[in-house]
Amino acid sequence: MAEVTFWQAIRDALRDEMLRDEKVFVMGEDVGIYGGAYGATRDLWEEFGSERVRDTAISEAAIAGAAVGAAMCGYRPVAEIMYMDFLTIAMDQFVNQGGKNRYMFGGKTTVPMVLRTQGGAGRCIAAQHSQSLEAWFVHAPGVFVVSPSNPYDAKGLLKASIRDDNPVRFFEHKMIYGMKGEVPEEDYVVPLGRANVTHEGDDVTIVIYSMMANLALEAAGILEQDGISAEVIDLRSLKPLDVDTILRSVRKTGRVLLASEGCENNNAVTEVAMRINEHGFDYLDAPMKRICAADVPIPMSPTLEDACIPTAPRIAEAAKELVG
Amino acid sequence: MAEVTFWQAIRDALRDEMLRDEKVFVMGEDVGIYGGAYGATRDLWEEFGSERVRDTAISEAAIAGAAVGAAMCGYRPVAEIMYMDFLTIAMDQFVNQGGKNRYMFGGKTTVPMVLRTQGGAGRCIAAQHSQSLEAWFVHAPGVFVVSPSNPYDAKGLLKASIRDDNPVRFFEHKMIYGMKGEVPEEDYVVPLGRANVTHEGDDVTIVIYSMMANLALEAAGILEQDGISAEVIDLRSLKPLDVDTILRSVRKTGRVLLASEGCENNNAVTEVAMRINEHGFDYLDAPMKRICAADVPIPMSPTLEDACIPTAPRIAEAAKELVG
Amino acid sequence: MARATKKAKRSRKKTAAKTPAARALKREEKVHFLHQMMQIRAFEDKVFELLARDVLKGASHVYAGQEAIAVGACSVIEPTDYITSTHRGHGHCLARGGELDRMLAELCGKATGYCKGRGGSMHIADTSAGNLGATGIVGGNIPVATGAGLACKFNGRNQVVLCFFGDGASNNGTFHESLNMAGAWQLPVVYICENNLYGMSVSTDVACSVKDIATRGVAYGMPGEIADGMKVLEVREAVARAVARAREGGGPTLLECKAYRYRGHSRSDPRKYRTREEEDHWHSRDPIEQFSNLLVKTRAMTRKQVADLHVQVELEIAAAEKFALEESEYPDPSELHDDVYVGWKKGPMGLEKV
Amino acid sequence: MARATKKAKRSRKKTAAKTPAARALKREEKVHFLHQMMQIRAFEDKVFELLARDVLKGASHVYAGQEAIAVGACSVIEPTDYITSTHRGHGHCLARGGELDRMLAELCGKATGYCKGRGGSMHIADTSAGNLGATGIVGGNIPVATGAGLACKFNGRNQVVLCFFGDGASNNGTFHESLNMAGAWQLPVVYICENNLYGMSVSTDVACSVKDIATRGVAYGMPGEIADGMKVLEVREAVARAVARAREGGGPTLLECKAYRYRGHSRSDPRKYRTREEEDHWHSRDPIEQFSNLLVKTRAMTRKQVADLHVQVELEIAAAEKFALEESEYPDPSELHDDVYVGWKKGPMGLEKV
Ligand SMILES: Cc1ncc(C[n+]2csc(CCOP(=O)(O)OP(=O)(O)O)c2C)c(N)n1
Ligand SMILES: Cc1ncc(C[n+]2csc(CCOP(=O)(O)OP(=O)(O)O)c2C)c(N)n1
Ligand SMILES: [Mg+2]
Ligand SMILES: [Mg+2]
Repeated sequence: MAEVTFWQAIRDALRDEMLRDEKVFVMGEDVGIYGGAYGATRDLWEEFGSERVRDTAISEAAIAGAAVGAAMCGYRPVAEIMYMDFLTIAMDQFVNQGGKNRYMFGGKTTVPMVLRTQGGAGRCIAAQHSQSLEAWFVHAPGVFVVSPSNPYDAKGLLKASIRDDNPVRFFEHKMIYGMKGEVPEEDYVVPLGRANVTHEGDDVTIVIYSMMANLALEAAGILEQDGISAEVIDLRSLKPLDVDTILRSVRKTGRVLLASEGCENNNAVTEVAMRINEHGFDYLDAPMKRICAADVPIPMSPTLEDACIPTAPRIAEAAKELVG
Repeated sequence: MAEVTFWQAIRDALRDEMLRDEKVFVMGEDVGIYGGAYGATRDLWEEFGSERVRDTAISEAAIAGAAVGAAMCGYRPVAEIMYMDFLTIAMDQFVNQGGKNRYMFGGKTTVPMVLRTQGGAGRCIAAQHSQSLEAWFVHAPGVFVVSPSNPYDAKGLLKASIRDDNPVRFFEHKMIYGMKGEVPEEDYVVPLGRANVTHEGDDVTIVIYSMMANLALEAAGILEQDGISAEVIDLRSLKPLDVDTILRSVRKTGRVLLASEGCENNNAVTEVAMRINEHGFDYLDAPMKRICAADVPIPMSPTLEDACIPTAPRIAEAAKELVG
Repeated sequence: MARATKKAKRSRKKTAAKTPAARALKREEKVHFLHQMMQIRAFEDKVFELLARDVLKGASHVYAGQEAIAVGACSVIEPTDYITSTHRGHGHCLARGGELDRMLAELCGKATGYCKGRGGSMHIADTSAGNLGATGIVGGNIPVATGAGLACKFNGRNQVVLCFFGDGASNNGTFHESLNMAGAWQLPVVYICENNLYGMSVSTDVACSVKDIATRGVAYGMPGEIADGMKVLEVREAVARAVARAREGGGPTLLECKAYRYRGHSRSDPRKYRTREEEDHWHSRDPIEQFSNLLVKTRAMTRKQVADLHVQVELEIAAAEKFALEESEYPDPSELHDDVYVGWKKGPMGLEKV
Repeated sequence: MARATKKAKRSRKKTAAKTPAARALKREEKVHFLHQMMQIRAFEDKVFELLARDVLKGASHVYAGQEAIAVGACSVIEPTDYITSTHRGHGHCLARGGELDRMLAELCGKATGYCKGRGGSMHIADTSAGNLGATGIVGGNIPVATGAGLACKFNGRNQVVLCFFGDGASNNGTFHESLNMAGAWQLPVVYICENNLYGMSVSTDVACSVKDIATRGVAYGMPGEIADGMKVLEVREAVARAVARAREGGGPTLLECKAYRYRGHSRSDPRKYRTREEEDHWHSRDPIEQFSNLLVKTRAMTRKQVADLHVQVELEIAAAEKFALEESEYPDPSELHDDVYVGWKKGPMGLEKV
């Protein structure tokens, strides 16, 4: 297997799917010759041309809506919104049209589109370029929410998302693009709705997704040195949610830590906690804990940004408190 | 005290505040001669004229952003977005500019604006005119989220919101506008961030807000006949959240039912459950339960719409299961 | 300012010279137009009556007064083409071949309706018949139509999209972003603005910074034309020109049709914001009256035939009413969770694969 | 199309006849403009250097090449007026009287910066000085400026707003909704589009359906004018006309200033999307060069004085760098939760009243 970076994995998934299915195309700001703000569409324009790798104006609502329309007419658009923060401009098209048309229209249409976008903190680019807004889409019926943490999952999940007939929100974390990992060259998918136990343990269950998955693994290492055995569950899909895998783990550990880089209040992992409360309350030996971004607009300054978001040591610390 | 309807209470609050403070003005679609889609600005245009009661184009983003700009320049705009569903178009202006400017700018500005909007199901107007999207704003830092359930609270909370220096999202439920209640003519406010125990009881705590508050009272009546004593907590503000009042009740009852008309997944009450888990886990004698709108785009058909949202009997039923 | 204006002007001139006007019409076609317009009017009258009697739930925005636009426009296109509709969409649906009974059933929230009762008045769609649906969001379908236009361009099968929306919608950001995109990409979309002078109670004088929405075409390098929306043949001609241009690769058109919304915005709207005189003026230009007079004058139809057509339409509506109200059931509550997702359904702990 | 175009034209003519051009400038003022432009350029060069050395974190979009626009425009307005800025906002802030040291400190995320380090490059504001702030959202401040214009109208104190944004932003829905609102309400806002030919890598040829953004004025019944954004006095004249019109109650103007972004969009941008020739062409029209040549030619300054000014600016920048990098601290992490709300702070169980 080749070692490839996260951005390459995304790019390769796009390339494979474009070769496999002529209905697949890519659109968004600077996805063409520029190759995407984080490089995830690099070289596609050269290979497929400006019809299928389509630079758009700075028109997030039209990008979203055009993807919905093209999808309803039989295409499989992969639309890119450069930063998750700009989804705010396109919420109507994604949520009210894209997510609902199938149901509202009596099941007589499908909207097979993928919305790729990039989020998360860590680059000191402040409150309008660092958000993690998954929670909004988890709350919106009709759309799936997917968020990979490593190159292997990125490629497999993106392929699965493109082939899926539902509108999928595909979130990439800006600090993962450079991460390397083994990725098969042959075709594979990572099915939607299946979590990944990336570290087994008995003392505490750490439920995370995206960048936090990598920090949680680090945290698990720290905890091991303190004799605490953590089970790390990388959700991969926030919707559909793999409740079975989560409950299996909670039954074993009795303790749950949830982490996310979104703001704390009503964070997407709150839903996970609620499901555990609903279906696994009796397994719980202690209150569930969460560690999220502070409930503030992400500040630019490195000292404040760092204080704002969860880190591996803080995840470990929280887990320790939970177990201790 | 006079008996006035909910819409009159809103209107009177607007009128009082416009008389009290010349910086207060109203803007939105059809707020002028039409008096608002649900009548909440009736007669204001006649009294204050089209400068201070300003009909706008169908431009939700500009309405939101103009309110932010006017607020930063010393005014106190009360902007109306006709249906909460259309907030999807204005999220960027409300969340990324309105909610964040103060913090991002080092605390050197304030954005004293109120966004009034109307939501909820019950009128068979389907998936794009029936939503309850509070969850999104609870998740957005920098904004308050207020949602009254009766005329008295409506007037007092709206006055408090207009006088508050923070951007407030003020949500009105479409099925409450005709509700009557006693409302003082003299000036009063209902402070933000304080919940209201509208029915005392020992067996189960029902946490709700907006329309559900009225259904929960009905449910409490049903429960009483079955010998179950429910404590009903009307949150009134979803942010700031009155955690104290909630915990006091949970300590007493040990059982929690949360209800909301928003879709279930990551509903705003999920955050309440999380806080109870975090600060009152040991009081809990059973898993918390929630009863929300189904995770589907609200359907138009009366049979489906009814099946989709919580009703008083269903709330009572859920409480019974919880206690029983 | 130079280039765009010139470009638009040039394109307009070129088209005027080159594009074939709508071909000559057969008598049956004209009668068909009249029939469709009458059906829409009668349907909307029935809707209004059912709303007033509280038989119909929900919000219905009726199309009365604007019939010539939907009928004239849809008469131009082929079954493989697309339309997108609005909150005031019954007319579009009918003109696109929708059936009265299934439409009325949908408005009533019945399982036999176009959307199994889940959509209601504001969400009728018939994607298999090239109707990509109505939307409750003003301006909400302009980007969707633009995406459909992109699909048409990809397809290379000479398809076009007719995108209907109101004067009010033309002030929404979606209008701007979409027309810019279509202009830049030369998409085969005809943007049909039905200017009925008001968005709810707010007149274009108050809400809109230009008098004619067509003016805005120049901002997107596309022709901006005006047609009399009370004249079905004039609408048809204008749409035919735009469609021909689009099929030839000449890109999008912004076509403004001037018309009037006969009814209040909703059932309870007292219409304080407009005058009786204004209403009378527009009623005196009624599209159905005008067109039937024309047909009689040109001897395509006799007065008697027109009257007979009215009667026939009444019967059709009565049949639709019977179907929708008496012969159709509400969907079973158990259907609540159907069709939210493809391949997944609700289970006890959340979504499950089917 | 008639009325709006005519209205716009009429208004343009009227204004040309009536509005006083910018008044004659004193020598010190001209020197001040040059000084400001040099400061901006030197500031941006410093920023680029610090980015390259990885001393500066975050994203900084530099204004080099566009200095004449901010300086010419801001030279027209009074301390009581407002501006709104963009992601490429350092130039606006400086031209509006911002101080080099506190600006650079902000970019570095230091507590001494304009926003206590919370905003960084894309969020510098100085509301007390009439700078309502930058935004990281392209087009994000156009509605905010419009609301500020409404406040000015309410105030009745003859204030105006200058709203800066890029060619790319003019394709966003916020542009449309805002300009329509300002046109309909005749707000005293000057919408200044800095057309530097690209939004990141995408050229206006690709993204924009018109060549000149100014064309779009007509869609809002407002004058659409073009100025050479490489000439500070031409920008000043055009803005002065628009400001005079706005103060007289003549409403908003869309003013397009043609300029060029010298640097890549970000530090790592290889600028594959444009040619060396194009870059050279624009560098040959450098706004600072042009204006210093003009000053020398008209004997307002000598070559030596220009050179001295350059040296002075270098010293100013060095002082700012020292302040920002050496004399300023990062904010203490304990400040994380400050100033999110007025009157409330974070407590152990959530927000608490202070
Ligand atoms: C985004 C949005 N804003 C507001 C509304 C409420 N609303 C429904 S119809 C309407 C007027 C629409 O005006 P126009 O586009 O001219 O269409 P018309 O109703 O005149 O056919 C409004 C404001 C809505 N449905 N969607
Ligand atoms: C709403 C939004 N979309 C996309 C971006 C990413 N982005 C930042 S700057 C930029 C280009 C902006 O172009 P223009 O408005 O012409 O301004 P310029 O950068 O040329 O000064 C883009 C696409 C953004 N910040 N905000
Ligand atoms: Mg209209
Ligand atoms: Mg640009």
